[in-house]
Amino acid sequence: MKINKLLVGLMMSVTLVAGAAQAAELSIVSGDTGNGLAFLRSQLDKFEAETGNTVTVVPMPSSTSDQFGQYKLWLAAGNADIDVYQTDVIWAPQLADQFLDLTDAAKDVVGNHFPSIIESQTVDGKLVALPAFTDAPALFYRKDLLEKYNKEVPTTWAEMTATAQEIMDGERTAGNPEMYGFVFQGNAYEGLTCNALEWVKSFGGGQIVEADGTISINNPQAAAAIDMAATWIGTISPEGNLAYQEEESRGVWQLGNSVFMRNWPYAYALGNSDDSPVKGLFDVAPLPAGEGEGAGSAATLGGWNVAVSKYSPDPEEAIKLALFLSSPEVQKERAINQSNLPTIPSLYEDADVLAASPFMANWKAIFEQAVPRPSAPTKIKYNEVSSLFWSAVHSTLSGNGTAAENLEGLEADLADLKGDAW
Amino acid sequence: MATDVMATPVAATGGKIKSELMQQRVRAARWFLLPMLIALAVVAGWPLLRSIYFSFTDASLNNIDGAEWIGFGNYFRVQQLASGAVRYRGLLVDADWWNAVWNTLRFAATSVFFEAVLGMVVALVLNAEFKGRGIVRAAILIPWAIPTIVSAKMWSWMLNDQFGILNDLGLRLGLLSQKVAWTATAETAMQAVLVVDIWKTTPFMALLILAGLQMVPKDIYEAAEIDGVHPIKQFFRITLPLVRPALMVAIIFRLLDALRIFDLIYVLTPNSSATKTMSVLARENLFDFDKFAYGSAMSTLLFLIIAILTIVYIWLGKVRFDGGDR
Amino acid sequence: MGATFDLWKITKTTLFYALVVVIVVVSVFPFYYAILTSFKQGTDIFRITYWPVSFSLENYQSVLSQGSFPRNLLNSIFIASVTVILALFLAVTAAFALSRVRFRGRGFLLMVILGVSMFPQIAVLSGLFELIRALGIYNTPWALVFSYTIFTLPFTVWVLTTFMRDLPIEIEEAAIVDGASPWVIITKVFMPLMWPALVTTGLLAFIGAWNEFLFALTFTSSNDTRTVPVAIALLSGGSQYEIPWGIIMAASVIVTVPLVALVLIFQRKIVSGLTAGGVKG
Amino acid sequence: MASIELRNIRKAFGAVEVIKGVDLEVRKGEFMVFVGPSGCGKSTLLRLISGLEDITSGEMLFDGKVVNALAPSKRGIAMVFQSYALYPHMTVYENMAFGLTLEKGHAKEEIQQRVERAADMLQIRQYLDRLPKQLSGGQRQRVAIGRAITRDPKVFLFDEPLSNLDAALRVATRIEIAKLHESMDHVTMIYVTHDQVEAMTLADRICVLRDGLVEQVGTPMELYENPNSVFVAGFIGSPKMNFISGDKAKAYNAETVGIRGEHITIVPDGGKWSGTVIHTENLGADSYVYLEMGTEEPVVVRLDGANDYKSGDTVHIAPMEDKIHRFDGAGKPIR
Repeated sequence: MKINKLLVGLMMSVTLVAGAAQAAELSIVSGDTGNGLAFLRSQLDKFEAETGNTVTVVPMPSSTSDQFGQYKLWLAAGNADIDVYQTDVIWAPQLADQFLDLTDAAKDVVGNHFPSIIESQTVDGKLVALPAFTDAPALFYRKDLLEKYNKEVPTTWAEMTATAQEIMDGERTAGNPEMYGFVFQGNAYEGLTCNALEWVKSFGGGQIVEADGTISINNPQAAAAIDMAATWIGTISPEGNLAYQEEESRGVWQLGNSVFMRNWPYAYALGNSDDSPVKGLFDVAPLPAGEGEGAGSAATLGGWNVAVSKYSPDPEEAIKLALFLSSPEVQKERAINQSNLPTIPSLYEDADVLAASPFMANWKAIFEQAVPRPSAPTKIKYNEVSSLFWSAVHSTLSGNGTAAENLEGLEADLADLKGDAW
Repeated sequence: MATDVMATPVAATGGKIKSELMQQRVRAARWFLLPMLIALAVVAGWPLLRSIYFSFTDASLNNIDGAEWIGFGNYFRVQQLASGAVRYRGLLVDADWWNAVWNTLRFAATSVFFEAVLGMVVALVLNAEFKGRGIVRAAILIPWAIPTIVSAKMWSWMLNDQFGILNDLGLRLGLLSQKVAWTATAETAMQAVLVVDIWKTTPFMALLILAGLQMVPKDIYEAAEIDGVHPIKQFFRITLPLVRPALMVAIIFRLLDALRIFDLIYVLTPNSSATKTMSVLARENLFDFDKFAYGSAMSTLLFLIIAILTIVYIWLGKVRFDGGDR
Repeated sequence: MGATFDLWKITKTTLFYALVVVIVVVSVFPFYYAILTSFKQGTDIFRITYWPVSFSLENYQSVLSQGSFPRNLLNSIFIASVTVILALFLAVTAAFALSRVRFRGRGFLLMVILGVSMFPQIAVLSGLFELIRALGIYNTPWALVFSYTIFTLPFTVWVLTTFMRDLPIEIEEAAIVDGASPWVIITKVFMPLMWPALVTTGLLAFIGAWNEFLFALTFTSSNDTRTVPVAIALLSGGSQYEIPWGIIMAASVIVTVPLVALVLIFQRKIVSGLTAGGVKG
Repeated sequence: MASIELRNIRKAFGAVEVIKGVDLEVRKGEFMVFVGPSGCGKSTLLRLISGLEDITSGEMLFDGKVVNALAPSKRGIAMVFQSYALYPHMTVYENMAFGLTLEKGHAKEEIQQRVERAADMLQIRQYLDRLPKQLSGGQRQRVAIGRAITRDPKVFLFDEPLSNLDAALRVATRIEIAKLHESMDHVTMIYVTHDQVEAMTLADRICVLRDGLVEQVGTPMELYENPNSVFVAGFIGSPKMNFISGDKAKAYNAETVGIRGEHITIVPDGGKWSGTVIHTENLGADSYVYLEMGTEEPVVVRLDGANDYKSGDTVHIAPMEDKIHRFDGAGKPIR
């Protein structure tokens, strides 16, 4: 089997890629999980068949923070064992020095992708990584409950709060003491940065640090947004929400114990799995908007990319692999198989994609409101900025000070961190 | 011992005449120690010195080789602002760091204290004769045998506010009036971490204390019994002093572990400032934030703090560690 | 008087057994709950039960088929065993030198060895990584054997030194008079006396190496060289944010059972090993 | 067979000098006993001879050859320890054969022969397959001695070998050792004890040590009859010699006079001294009477057979004048 594959590969490399270097042995590191890993492997098999190279997958724990630490260490030590890295959308500026510039290699295809995503992966004119898929959260809501209480899908946070409260009270009286109105990701971690950025942005409170590097977070709209979120804790959201990451929120939601949830598309497929109590009872909508000037729905931009290590012994083949993984073919497969959002606009109208993942039609609208985290302007200091931000928000949510107080402190800390320039 | 001079290990005692025996033994000792020392020097000494070195540089993970010497800047420096105001920067005036130091000390002191006390209780129980002692002894060792990363996950599952069994149990037994988000709130996060750590390491402590207990001759208790010494007095007057050496060494190793605590907190409550310890903060700076040198300074300071505490402990507890002469 | 005394005695016995029961329940319950969870499937996992309601081995099947878990188990066994054997070998000889031969700086040396256990593992990570790459053992079991020495060796040296210090001096002197060299004293006289101690320290070191996560994650980069704790961390659900509790619990049970078995087999030795310090002639 | 000569041997542990310049000759085939109170340095001296402890200064010669730095195993010695120091994990046979197996050039048969011969001498042949823990204390001590015999040493060293045994066994083993010495008269034996009875009964010559110095060396009878100091006089003999100072001593032109209990008779009246009975001990064959007569310790009188003196009786006693030892202010005898 293996020999067979090798032979085929060799033939291919001779016939198809005539003139190219000899078959390379590449490895790609990936924090992908379960099915995702299997999918990656299936795509790599195709790549192997096409190019004659062999590709090994080095799986990593799914914790992005674990991955980031390892990658940094490996790259710092000039690890030549890994050629291609799968990177989170926010890592590009922090790891830019260690990755190859893909501008030339990708000049023919960059135009196919959403410009905002390409922009997020470009650091000082250098294209650090190619997008593999994107991600944006949405408001999950219970169709059945909204219907029962005769409510519209909320478009503002205030509406959502009111609706959540009413349905929660109603359901509790009706005999489900476990019922809550809204669950989100409130643990002190990167996920809270995403959530809070959405609130702030939807209230017209800026993006923490603006594209030009100015620290904008200390403003009344941002404070209003976070104060509003603080009122949820212990009312429509459980106290424990302060420790929730994605899975904990999904746990509550999927048991049917919450009216609304803020989560990523993965929860859509799982919520509709056969043993799910909420199967077929929910739908998704763009996250609600805030109030005040510049208010509107906002969704934090997520997603994953592929980058090539500058220590790769075989950069040319490695770049080919990166291009392959971001190609429309693979992205289409990914959208069908994995429900991952493509980074190529045309795929959202693709019949096959919509047939397999009908909800994607909804997400295009969500994606259009996507807001990037301030990783580009803050460069290598992004993680610390994010940590300071989520700490300030978490304090506010926990009742340690008002948003205004905490944001004022945050501004000072950020200014300190920024120094002369990011 | 009826010998007139305390028996001493046969060894060179600084005499002028180096006997063949002493020479042979000292030579053998040298060869015996060499492989271990080489192993330790390579595996620990070198990385350790590098860390200490980096703490005096401006190294970053992106630029390790280009690190430049900046002296004590990572620890303390004075910054003159454009406005003329003076600011103090560096690890020694970093509030987060001292918060982590405080967390670590609090954690170490509390956990080791409870582990010692509970370990003593468990050891006393296991030292008593009763049916099924073997099974009980095996049962208490289970927590100790479970990998930390696994037990951390297990407990984070049990401590979960919605589908955690502890809340459910507490509600059913009427101990709790509502579900508590153990790892979420600042007040309970540390308690949660402590509970898990104590649960996990008490067996280890109990085992070492049990070993000490079993060395206490039975007739001492019989004599005390006849003299009508109250059991509580027996414990403080007889048991505790006799178990003390074993207890002290057990505490040393636990203390070292507790002061470096990392994985449990990293899995259970990674970002809560109420539980962030020195190791967790050092990791964050070393890898997550681009402050390799600053993180190295934290590691170095952590090392110093542990070293000082250990020395103080050894000194206060009069722990014999140099081999004694018996 | 007699009646109250009996009452007191009965209360005392009852309280004692109650204490025993509490200790056992507290110790075992989390493990029991993990086993319970590992038999559950899908949304059932989020429902609290105290007794087994469903019984499905699916989680176990997926653990053993996902990635290369059996291979990781073997890796762990190999690495932990080699680490322990190496540490014990180095520690026994070193402990002899430290406990039985008096030389200048002995106390200092013991302190230095203890000092090694004071340095946070996080801090030596990058230095060790470079070293391991320089030695060319990156991504091999030897990288882990090598790096685990940092925590197994100080521990084994210290504990064995304590044990050896307690061996009666006259037995050694008898051997010296019999013409035994230090090496013969260690191998022929001390080791047979110390084997309970060796088992105890060996087991403690084994568990340390078996449970280690950070080094194992950093110094390996393929499924075939990874160890079990890393493999557990790599276990994953269908998608990025999904945490497969059932599978993780199943894996945890699989990983813990050998250790529990090991502890059960050696538990008598563990206790007697620690008490056998005073070997009487 | 070896003679041992110590020349100005000193031993210090750190700043503490334990042996302060010992000159001593142990003759070939001699049974020498080191005796003295706790802390006198007798065990240290034995360990210096064994080579387990190295000497700080001075010279040690075996058969005229300097062995200052020679390893114990090359000195041709064997040692019997107070705690027996048997290897707990080896059978009696293995214990006894261990030394020989470590020496090169002994065939298996030869080792077996030598072990069995030693076992026969000590009547422990039936225990050869047992482990030490399966033996009684006395049997263990015999094994320890057997282990020493097997090595066929030139010098036999005993470090308080009987002090862990009960009284009856102690006597029996003492006789055993005495017999051993007789049957191995070519072997030099050095024996350390704090029990002067063992010293008197076993020794060819006794070396009394005090504070790291030799107080007196001589045959048991020499020491008994002509002690070189108050210390030796008080140490050798049982019951302890009575010392009387003050006016009664002045009468003899001495600072202190010493007289053994067996050299005092009780006379009806007109005795030299008198005192009040404070205690009597009847041992059957003989008996002791303790008298209060103004001395530091009560004066003991040894009588043949039983007696019926009661506490409170006043008795007159007469020392045998030729058995009186006179000592000067420095504790040295006046002759």
